[in-house]
Amino acid sequence: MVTLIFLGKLADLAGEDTREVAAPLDWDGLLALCDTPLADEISGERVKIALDGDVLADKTTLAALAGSEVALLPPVSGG
Amino acid sequence: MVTLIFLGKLADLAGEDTREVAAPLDWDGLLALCDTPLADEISGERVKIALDGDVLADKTTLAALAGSEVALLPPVSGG
Amino acid sequence: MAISVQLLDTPFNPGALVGPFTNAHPGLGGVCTFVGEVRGGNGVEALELTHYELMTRPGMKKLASLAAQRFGLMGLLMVHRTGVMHPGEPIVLVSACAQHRRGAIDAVDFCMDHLKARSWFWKREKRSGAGPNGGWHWIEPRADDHTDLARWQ
Amino acid sequence: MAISVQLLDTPFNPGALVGPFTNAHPGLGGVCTFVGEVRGGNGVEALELTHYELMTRPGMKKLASLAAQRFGLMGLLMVHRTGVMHPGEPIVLVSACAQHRRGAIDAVDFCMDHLKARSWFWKREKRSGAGPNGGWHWIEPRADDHTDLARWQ
Repeated sequence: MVTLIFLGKLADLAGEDTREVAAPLDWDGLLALCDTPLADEISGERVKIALDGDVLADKTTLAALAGSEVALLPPVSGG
Repeated sequence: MVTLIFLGKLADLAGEDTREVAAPLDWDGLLALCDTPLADEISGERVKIALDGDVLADKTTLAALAGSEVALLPPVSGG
Repeated sequence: MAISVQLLDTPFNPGALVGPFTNAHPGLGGVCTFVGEVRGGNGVEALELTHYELMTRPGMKKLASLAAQRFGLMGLLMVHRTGVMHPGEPIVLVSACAQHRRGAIDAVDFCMDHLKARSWFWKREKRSGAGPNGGWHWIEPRADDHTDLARWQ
Repeated sequence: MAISVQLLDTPFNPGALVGPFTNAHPGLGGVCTFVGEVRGGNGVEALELTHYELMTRPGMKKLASLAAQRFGLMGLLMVHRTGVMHPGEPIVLVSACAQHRRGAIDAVDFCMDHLKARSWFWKREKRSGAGPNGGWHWIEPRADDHTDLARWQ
């Protein structure tokens, strides 16, 4: 399994903080798992993706294997 | 009388912190009251003079009347 | 050089942390401390900070090391709250000690700018009232935070 | 807006001043505090700060008002020691609170630069040892202090 972590307002959109999904998981697979508003948000340039704690330079190259954690990171809130 | 106040290292040179001198007191009168090393130091551009708490823009215009306080201010020490 | 990074989910007392931190660095020339608190006003009743443990703590440690090195610090203390807070409660504390004031003050400034614009925290506030103005709202990033950050590049 | 300026000839505890100062300003966004201490090392045994009462206190008050206005502060606390101090003792404390961090941090930076380069304090230190290296020595101004000051003009 791969663990998805939804941070900030993405958790509201997803309706949950985490979700376990089947491994392996790539970018198209991730979008296919999300309903339209969430997929649109994740596709936006302000959302970053981290694989096991490292931000991907290009999130469309996502390739998560079993046991890994994929975090969906909206812009941080600042002051 | 006029009160002279020697601050910082000028107090060491003067051998005292304050001195009461006859009023009125002008720039030449002040220099005449001081021995050579002290007069040289006071004449230097880094020493400022305050009359009753106000720094004189041009210390050679000093004109202190009876009851006033003349402070001799070497450069402040900083950090 | 002692670096301490703390993520806390309960209230903290800045004075109780800064005193021992200062005393632990004999020979210092200056200590600069910034404490940010939850602002009241505008009907704000509470603030919630969420974070991503796997990235937040390593990110803060990296920032602290970077600042300690860049500003030649003797010590750096960085504390951040998470969870639900109320107006007046401290959210963040950065305290830096150094031989000279410039390093201590600049380090605090640098750390705060980076914590605000670069750290993995998400903030929402609960506002009083009914309707769309009341309840919980996510806080969007401010342009100022990125301008502040650019000063260090 | 509360401004407090204190000239003290006995030791003070920064934490005991900053806690009540912070609590006196509910609704603040941030508090920045700098504390300068007598540095040890280089055989320094003591530091003596003399001042000129007639000018020092009014000068500090003027500086405090200027900073409060320039940086939109909610409160400013400025404390300076005079007399003989030993390594580790606080010499100066500036604490500023404001709605936003930028004002609080910049105000502390501004006040420290001006206190160092523009205030009516004279400093001498007592160094250990015999001969011309030991005993009391007046501290001359540092070029850095004037460079720091120029940033605000």
